[in-house]
Amino acid sequence: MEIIESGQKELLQPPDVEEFRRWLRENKSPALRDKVMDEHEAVKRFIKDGDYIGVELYGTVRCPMSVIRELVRQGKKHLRFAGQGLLELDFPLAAGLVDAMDITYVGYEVMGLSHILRRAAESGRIKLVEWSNAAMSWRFKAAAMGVPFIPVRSMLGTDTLKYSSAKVVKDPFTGIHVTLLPALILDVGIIHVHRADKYGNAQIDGISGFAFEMARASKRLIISTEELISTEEIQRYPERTIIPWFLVDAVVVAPFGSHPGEMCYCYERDQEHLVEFLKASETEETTQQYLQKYVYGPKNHQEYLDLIGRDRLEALKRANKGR
Amino acid sequence: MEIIESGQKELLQPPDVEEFRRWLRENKSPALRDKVMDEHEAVKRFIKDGDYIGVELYGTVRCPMSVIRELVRQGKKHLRFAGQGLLELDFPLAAGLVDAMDITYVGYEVMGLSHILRRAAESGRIKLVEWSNAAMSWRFKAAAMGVPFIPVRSMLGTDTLKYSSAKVVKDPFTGIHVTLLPALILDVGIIHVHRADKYGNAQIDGISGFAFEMARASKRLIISTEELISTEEIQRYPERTIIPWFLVDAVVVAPFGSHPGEMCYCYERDQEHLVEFLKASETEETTQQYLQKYVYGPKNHQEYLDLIGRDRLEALKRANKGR
Amino acid sequence: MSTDYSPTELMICIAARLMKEARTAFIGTGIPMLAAALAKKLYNPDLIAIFEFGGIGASLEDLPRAVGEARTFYRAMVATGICDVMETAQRGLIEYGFLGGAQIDPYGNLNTTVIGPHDKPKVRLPGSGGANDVGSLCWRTIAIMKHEKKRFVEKVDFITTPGYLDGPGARERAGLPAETGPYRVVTDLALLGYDEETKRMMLLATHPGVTVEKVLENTGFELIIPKKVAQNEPPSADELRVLRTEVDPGRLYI
Amino acid sequence: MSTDYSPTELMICIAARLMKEARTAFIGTGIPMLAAALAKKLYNPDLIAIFEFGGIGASLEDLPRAVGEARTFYRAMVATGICDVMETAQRGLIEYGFLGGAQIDPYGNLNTTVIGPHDKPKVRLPGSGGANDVGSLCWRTIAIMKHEKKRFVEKVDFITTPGYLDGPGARERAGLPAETGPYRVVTDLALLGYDEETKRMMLLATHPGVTVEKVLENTGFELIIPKKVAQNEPPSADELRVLRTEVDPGRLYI
Repeated sequence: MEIIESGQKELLQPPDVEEFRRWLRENKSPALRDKVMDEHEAVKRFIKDGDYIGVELYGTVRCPMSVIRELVRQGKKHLRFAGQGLLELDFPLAAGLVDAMDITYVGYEVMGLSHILRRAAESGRIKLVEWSNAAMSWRFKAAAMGVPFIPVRSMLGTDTLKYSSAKVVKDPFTGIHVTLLPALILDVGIIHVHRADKYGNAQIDGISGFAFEMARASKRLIISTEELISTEEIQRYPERTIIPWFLVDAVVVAPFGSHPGEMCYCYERDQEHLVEFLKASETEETTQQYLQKYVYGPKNHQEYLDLIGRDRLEALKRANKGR
Repeated sequence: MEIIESGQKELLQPPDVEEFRRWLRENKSPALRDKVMDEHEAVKRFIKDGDYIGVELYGTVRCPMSVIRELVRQGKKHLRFAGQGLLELDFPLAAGLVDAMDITYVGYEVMGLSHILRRAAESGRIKLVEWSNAAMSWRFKAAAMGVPFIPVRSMLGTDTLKYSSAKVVKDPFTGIHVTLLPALILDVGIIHVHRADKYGNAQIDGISGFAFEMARASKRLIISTEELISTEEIQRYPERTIIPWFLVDAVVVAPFGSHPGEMCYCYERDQEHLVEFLKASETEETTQQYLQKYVYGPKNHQEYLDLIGRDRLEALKRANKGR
Repeated sequence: MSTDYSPTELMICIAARLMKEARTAFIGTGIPMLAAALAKKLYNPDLIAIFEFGGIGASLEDLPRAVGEARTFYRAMVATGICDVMETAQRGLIEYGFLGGAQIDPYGNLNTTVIGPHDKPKVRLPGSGGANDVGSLCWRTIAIMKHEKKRFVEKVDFITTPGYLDGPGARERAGLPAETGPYRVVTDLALLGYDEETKRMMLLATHPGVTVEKVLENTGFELIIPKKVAQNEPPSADELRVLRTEVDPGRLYI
Repeated sequence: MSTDYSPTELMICIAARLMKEARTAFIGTGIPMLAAALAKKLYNPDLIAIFEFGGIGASLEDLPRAVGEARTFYRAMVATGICDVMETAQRGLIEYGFLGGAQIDPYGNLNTTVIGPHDKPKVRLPGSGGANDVGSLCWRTIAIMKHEKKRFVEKVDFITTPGYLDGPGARERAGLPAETGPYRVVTDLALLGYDEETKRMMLLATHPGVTVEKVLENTGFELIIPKKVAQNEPPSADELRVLRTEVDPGRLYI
């Protein structure tokens, strides 16, 4: 298999599956420990300056916002991110905490571009390596499989490939060209779920995005959950456990944890708040004011929810139509 | 990526993902058609002489036996099989319908070897290509992904690899050697599930073996199901649909379809019948007598169940402890 | 027929008509969503809408606000994940894909990454998202674009998503699945396609009141003009009624 | 201590004692299942039993009859599929794996495929099953074997599952994960391990009443005999009681 083409950008995180194996062996324990802790402790213990972080979400859906706000509050520095997201990337970018991203999409769909990404990228402040959405999920899948790469038929022939760190080879079985995507092993993964038990066994309702793959691609894994349930309930429907306890380091109970995003079958997104944020994000100054008010101001998730207001949150819940 | 080693056995089924794409485009329809039919019609319409067939199961669990008995009854010839199984492979082997297998395991765990496989292999009547269990599932996974191969870290250094059609290459990212498994695209997949609607949307309780991957690796797909449920029920829990309708060609309603195997949360395996079969399988003559009595004799699944007897089946149900 | 409609409404109707025979379509937020919902209601109830993060076969009775939210799988038969959906496309089971972009070139290559050089861009756009995958893996892609000279350019600043790359055979040579590629472009001025031989963009039909000259004036590259250019029908009364009262009664998008 | 026990019961107890510190173990049908259940009850309640077709963390309060049946995930926290389980092993999260075989060689390579040539075998065995994967991907493997000269051979007819292949460094050179490989062999005569330097099999301890000579007589290759060979304790009264009354009260396996 000769190499036909190599993306010219550096690998932000090496796909070293041997090191991943050793790390997991030395640091992960399958013991049934109670891992429930608040977001302050979770971020303090499991996120370090310089970490490469992944956040699982799609659009404004199932975003682990309570953990992200705490990450910004604690000012973890020189972070690198798997770049697929909205506020959960814009907040750390705006706070100046991000050095580089493997980017696929940072923006607001029909609501427009990310002003914060624009300022960061156009000033040359951050390093960006390009990928597609599927490519990023497939890179997690490769890491989850424990192999250094995965072959796909995307990105071929484009600048997306040229500005990535993928490689193109000739398949030795059929002779077609395929893209080899390097595994993406995260220092920390952050995922918000519908429910979990105290050990970290987690269930997700509706679509599951790339939660399955990302959980398995993470060295350290922080789960935030709308609801804490009993282990008996987990054991009754073991086929619903999408993230098993032995992958999880922290379980943060965070009702309305996705706010201002939504949670399917639970509550709608807070469109008004999103518009307020997007407006604020237009200038550096108003962005910092927003962060001051909603991120640095409240000292934890409960204070944030108090600031948003119970009535408003209940209204978002009522607006949802359930199954 | 230079090729370090190539398994010396031929590919029984080429991993031609381009042909797979074209075939699916021309032959598969996502239209919502009622696909409920009996096993006679399903086998007649969707299995042809010479086909490469996969059967999803593990041990005596969730085996699509009603479809397999019909396949033997109709005497489809020159078949090739993905070889992981017990009775569902032994029946066609004993009936002389199988030319070749990609084999990983044909046997009865603690109950012993397959006498039927022994006679077929030791006489040189069938061609066998070697793989591991995970390798076979990963080959389905590659086909399900629509890529010609998948890299893994199994089979390296062994005769299992030497007598397979896998290849070993040097990973261009880390330099380690990895096995490339060719995608395994099935002409026909056969899967037994707990419940499905008339379009073929299927749910499985408990562990799911390699159903997800095999369903997606199949050109034609026959589902047999313990129970037919409404599409409304499917729509209520769309995250439980492990096999979506657009992959499915036939839905065969087959209560106790796994007999003499078991169905988790439903009924236990029929140990007595298994022992009867294993005893019979010891000689060619008694094997044919068994087939005569239990396969060729009853003209359909209902007659087979009548032969086994309602009381016995109900006892297997009562023996199961549910969730 | 009605003359009281917006350019967006017209684009939705044109896109919906392209879905008359479609079996499966990859749907993004905005116009594609409305076009799919309209097509399902008027022309093609069997159309299967697929959303990249896992929703397959949603009713689209309520318009989703985003590609991952609950309405993308409300009353759907499958709620899965992005890998499964993208692999379904990679296996060739998704027929149509919708795309947008800041720039498009004569071969249908699209840019949603940067205006200017990659490392010091004039405008940093969101990036590929699922666009590159949709453009690589679906059989036919339909681009929805504002028709402006600065958007229809001879060479895009960055090929985010593959069209026909640099011409006939280029996709296959690059390793992309055979027989795939750009199919139509729906703009606020016209419906465009691609010349079979050269794989370059070709005018198919202009919108009501739009001349070929106007299309040419707003296109920054040499556009193939066939001998016979059709006229698109304006939205019918039926289309507008269903669009306004059933597809988007809350006027979320129109 | 008890003298009234079967060779199988002794093997189960020896294997269970090896699980005292184990966190995760890949379990096959038969002796490994009983050993894991016994270890969980007596020594190591936190031991996580993993079954290849998807059961993770079963209680093992009811003995499974097969690797895929409901008792492999009865009261488990996870019921997934074979790919997920094998990938968990590939990522290095499964510590111990149990293996059996018709033949084993001094490097712990195992044969469960054929006796005789592959294409015209004297005996066709079941094939690899999950054995090759377990032997490739787990950190440490424990083989459970009947101790016979025809089974302990200098060269197996077919390497189904990798041990140390042909010696030190061979696994790594082949591409297998670093620091993995055979750890112990439990037979009806003895407990064996591997010499760290040569990676060849080494006697560690003989069973009650078994001499070193008897082990050598039943081994078809040159076995390393260290200066000090320990004696295995027979099953304790506690072990036998729990094994017989709690682990396998129905005497399915013992």
